[in-house]
Amino acid sequence: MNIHEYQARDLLRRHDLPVPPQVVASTPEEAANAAREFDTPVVVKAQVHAGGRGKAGGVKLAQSVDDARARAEEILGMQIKGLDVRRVLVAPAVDIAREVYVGITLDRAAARPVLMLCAEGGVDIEEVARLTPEKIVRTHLDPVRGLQPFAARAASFQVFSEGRAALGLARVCLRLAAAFAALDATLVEINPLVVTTAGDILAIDAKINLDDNALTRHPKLESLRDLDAEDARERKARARGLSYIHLDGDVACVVNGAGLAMATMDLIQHYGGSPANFLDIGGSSNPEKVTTALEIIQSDPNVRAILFNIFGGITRCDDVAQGLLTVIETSPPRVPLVVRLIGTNEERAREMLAGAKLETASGMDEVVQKAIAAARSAGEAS
Amino acid sequence: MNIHEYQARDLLRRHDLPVPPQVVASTPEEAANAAREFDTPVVVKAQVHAGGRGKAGGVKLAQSVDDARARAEEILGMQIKGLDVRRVLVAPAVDIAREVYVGITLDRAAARPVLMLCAEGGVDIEEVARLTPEKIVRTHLDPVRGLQPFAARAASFQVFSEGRAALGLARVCLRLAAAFAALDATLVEINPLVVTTAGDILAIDAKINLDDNALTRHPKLESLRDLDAEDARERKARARGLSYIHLDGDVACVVNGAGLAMATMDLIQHYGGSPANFLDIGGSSNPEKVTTALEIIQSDPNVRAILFNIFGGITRCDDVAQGLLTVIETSPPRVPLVVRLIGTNEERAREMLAGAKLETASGMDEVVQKAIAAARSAGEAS
Amino acid sequence: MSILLDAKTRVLVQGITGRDGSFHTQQMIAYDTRVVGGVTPGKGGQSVHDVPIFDTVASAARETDANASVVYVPPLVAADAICEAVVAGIQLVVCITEGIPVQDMVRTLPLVHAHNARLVGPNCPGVITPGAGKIGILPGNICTPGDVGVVSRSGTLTYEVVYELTRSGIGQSTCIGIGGDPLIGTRFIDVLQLFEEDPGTRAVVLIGEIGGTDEEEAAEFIASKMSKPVVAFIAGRTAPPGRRMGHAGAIVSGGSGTAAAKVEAFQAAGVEVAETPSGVVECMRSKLSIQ
Amino acid sequence: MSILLDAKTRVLVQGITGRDGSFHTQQMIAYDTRVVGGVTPGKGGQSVHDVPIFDTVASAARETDANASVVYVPPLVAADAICEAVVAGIQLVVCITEGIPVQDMVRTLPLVHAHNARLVGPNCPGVITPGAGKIGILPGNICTPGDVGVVSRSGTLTYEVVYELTRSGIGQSTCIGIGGDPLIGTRFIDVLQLFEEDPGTRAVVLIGEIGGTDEEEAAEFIASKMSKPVVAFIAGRTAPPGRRMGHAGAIVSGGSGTAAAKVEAFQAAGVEVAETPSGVVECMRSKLSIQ
Repeated sequence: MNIHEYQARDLLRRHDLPVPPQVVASTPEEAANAAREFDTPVVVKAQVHAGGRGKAGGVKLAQSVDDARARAEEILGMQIKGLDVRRVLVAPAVDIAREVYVGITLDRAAARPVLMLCAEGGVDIEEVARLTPEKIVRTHLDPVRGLQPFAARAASFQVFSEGRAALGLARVCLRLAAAFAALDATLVEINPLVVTTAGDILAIDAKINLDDNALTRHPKLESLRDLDAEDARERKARARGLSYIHLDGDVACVVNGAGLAMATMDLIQHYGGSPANFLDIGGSSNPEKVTTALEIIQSDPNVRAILFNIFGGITRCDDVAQGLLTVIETSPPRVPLVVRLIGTNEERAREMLAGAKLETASGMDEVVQKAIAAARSAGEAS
Repeated sequence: MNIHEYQARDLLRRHDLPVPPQVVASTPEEAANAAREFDTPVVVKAQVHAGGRGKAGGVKLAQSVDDARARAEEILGMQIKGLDVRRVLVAPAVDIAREVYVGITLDRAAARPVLMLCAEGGVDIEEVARLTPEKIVRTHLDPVRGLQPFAARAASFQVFSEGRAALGLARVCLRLAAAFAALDATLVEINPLVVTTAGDILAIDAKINLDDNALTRHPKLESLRDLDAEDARERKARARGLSYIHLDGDVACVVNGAGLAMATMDLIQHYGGSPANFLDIGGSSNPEKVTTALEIIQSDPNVRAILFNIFGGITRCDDVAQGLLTVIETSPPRVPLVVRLIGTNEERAREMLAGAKLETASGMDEVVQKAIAAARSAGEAS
Repeated sequence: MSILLDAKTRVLVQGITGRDGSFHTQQMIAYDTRVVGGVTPGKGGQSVHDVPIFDTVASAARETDANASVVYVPPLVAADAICEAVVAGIQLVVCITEGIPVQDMVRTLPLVHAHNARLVGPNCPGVITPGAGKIGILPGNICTPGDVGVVSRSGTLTYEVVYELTRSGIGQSTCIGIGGDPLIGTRFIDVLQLFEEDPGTRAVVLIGEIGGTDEEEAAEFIASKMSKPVVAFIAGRTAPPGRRMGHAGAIVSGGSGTAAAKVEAFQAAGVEVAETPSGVVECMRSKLSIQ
Repeated sequence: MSILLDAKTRVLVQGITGRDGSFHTQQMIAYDTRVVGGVTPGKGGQSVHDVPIFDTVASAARETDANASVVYVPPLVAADAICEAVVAGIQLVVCITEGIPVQDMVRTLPLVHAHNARLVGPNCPGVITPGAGKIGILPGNICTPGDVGVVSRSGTLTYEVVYELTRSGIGQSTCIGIGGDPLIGTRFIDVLQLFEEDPGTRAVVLIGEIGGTDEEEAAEFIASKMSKPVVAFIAGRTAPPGRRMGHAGAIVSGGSGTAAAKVEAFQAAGVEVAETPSGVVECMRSKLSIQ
């Protein structure tokens, strides 16, 4: 789960990291009030779930209260990478002497978290990792002990040769590691961490990703989810226990299992179609999930055909057929359906669907090709 | 550091252990008020740093408010193992169906903490360990991970065969292990942990020993120290950075180093004397420590002679001599002094003390024998 | 021949009284797997499908001589269940549970290694040796004994491929779902090594997906260490970056873990990559006929 | 010959700019010990007594090829300093610091073992090989080269015995203070094993004290594994039970760890136990003359 910068800053402050004060504003007037209160030049930053906000013009310095109001007005009207900016963060500007990158994430290959430091702050760390990996100081955390103080120091002295700054950075690393563990995060990042001209260390920008699998043991963190920032269909799917991701194509698919769902999307593209979504209805075969899946898919106006690719293992084909029949009876789909049900109770499912006006297919290639053809004719007809 | 039962119960409650409510009373009237408030039979328990309070009559059941007042009056007037009872704990009595022992302590030989469970509660666990060790279920904690849930369950199912009780006990073990780690304890113990007739699990008696070496990182715990319960001389010594323990003999000793101090005490006994104390003035050779040491020792009326056994390594003999000279000048000791200074700057020290009216010795046996003789003549003279 | 599991493997079911645990115990028994015991703390002494239940893995292992276990317990207690099994001396632990917090796995894997145990999963369908037994939820009826090993990060996509293999008359030595989580106990290279050493395996199907670099590792391993032919398939070519595609581990982040990079790695290693699931079967058929 | 340390040992001082670290660095150098570097985070690039200072043990070890270190840092950061040394590949770490929380040591010892390093201490005076060098705070002037090994849980009591040995013409191969804490890196049996294997050691003095069961372990080891004569002394016969006698580890608790039990264990193992410190020298003299 992604959270906003202002939420990440709040969490890091609670873990004793040096985060400057901030105000979150939804209107230009609130931003102006914040600037008045801080009584210093302020920075006004768009709060959206997207990187590259600076380049997109979503981060501005304001020298005065009026300036802050004007900058906030601009930013609150923007879209960044297609996302509406609903809030801005207002915080005092600081005099930066140096800035560095500090982050902790999971290193899958090493099966442990890794602390990453970079002597240049404000960078796109993934870009640095790709182009000049030698610029990143990487230190694996002990899988059980976490980040040990000596390891934090060793890393920090590779970034700052001056003692006070290096030891300050080491402290930040240790607290960040404590936050990483306590929050069950998959990423905690301060970018940049700055050393001010006065020699203080401050976390100027913060990013935290949380492990979705761990949210059940952190009920308070679940409330940080910005529902407005999410696709309404994806939100609804999650609430109903489905895994749905919206795409831009016109051939929708309903699949059981994530791997098969990805393979189905790929196959749609392989045969010249364009997938409208990723959708995994999961392992259990509750007929209601079929109903919900079709509702969500049909609320996407781009969709011109829907295919079902169900491999019955735990999922029973007859349950899926039952769901399909219910939908057809109560709210017939507005676009053609092509169905492939195979595996557990497949024959029974076939019998059940025999009377329904449904195109069926026996192979995966066939169901995809038929759905693409159906979408094409629907497109030509419209 | 030892703390009182009521303090231990408080700490364990804060670590989510099932501790019944309690009131600490210093007067019979406070105890009566507590009993009135609980409105059930109560137990009244002496709060002193001593085991075997029950056998000594320091734990009583009271059926009524008047009864509670009377029992508290009795107990508040008692001495247990030489310690004045200044406070009683008043808590609701519970209907006990079963009771067990639960404790976590450090297993030095294994270099890790060990969880100990015993199907009999209220026992003297050290006695059980000596006589019937097979009755104790011992489970080592992982040195880094602590007590793992499966290990707590495995131990608990060896004590309770019934599922609900065993799983409840496992939960208690896990929370107790969390408390052990968080408090830097060397012992946490619930004895007994009871299962009530209603099936609830309650911690009826609690004992915690804290690691003196870790108190600097738990400043709040330091405040739990009961200064009244300590020997005034030992308290003063600790405040001045000396390690002093009072004994009943008449030959006092001032030594640098714990091992040498013990060996000196032993040697006093070996030659027929009786040591008055353990005293380690430590490694540094601040002359002030000598002054403090002599003050503390002489406040013990039993002391009839004082010996110095200093092996100069880091400690410099001339510093100790300087301290001695200062004392002799400003407040001459009321008992004879025998001095042995050896090692670093020993010659210089000998010169310094040449003029002083002090008996000296060159060997450890000699200094001890001379001090015993001095104590004997002082005894005969008095 | 087979890897990991044969007809003698003695299996415990952790979480045997749960909905999934109970159902799949029945399925495993129906497939003639030797399910020797189950574990549900607090239900020791009872039984399910004639399988005796124990309170702890330690007591179950002692009484039944089990050497494998399968974990169906809820996600927040599953890592502890894995630890319990390996500490009790179980050599093969298959964890079906989906949704284990990844930091739990960070702490658990070193304990598994310290006990020289093998963990398959979590978030996997398990292991099946057709005709000999199965541990987990892979449907037995789609498999047939043979000499092609199958290893996959996925569940139903594996079934799809195995089903097509079986329909084409290509039997399997062992099929293994290694799991869709970012941290798993057994990786592609571990299984490839086992298949390479297994005299009963002649060729291998590897089904990868986006996220991580295990496929790249596998490609290198195949190029440098394997003599047997491998056919690969990678799911997720159309997955948008930065999104978790159902599996916790299936995510392209910061430009790494893309399907394109994995396909390229395999091709560079001389491994044929099928374009479609049915293409896997085609490729394998031609490999086997050439040999 | 000697154990643990010889004239070639290259020593780092962790906490070299502190009061104790700086003073004893000078003392070690004066005893011709090869002190090759010091570590104080934030003071890298400076020097003390002509010894170069580094910010980390890793960089110090890299630059100086040190193979031993001595720790003088404050108690709450000392366990981290030990970890830093062993992770950097230092083989012998001597920790002088007194007052380390015992749970820090619980977590630290497994890391020391995992790196196959040897930790002496904490809360110990260190190691001296007379005439070759010293690591720690043992006064060099009381020692003289010879063939009696000395191992002790104490500081000044060791000096007392060594001083008397030297005065009696009995030289020492190596003298080791293993430390007065309840958890220490090197125990009696470890040192006895080294002395048993050391051709330069002919007999051993062991100085124990109340608390724990390391002396009992040692008695068993001597009886079953040692050919060389051992003379023992136990301090604390007059210590009251339940009280910590200066050393964190010197406490009789629950009737275990008494001097009587330890004396008995040694006597049962055929080890002579001296009644007094000067008696140790007497016993040793007679052992050596018999041989």
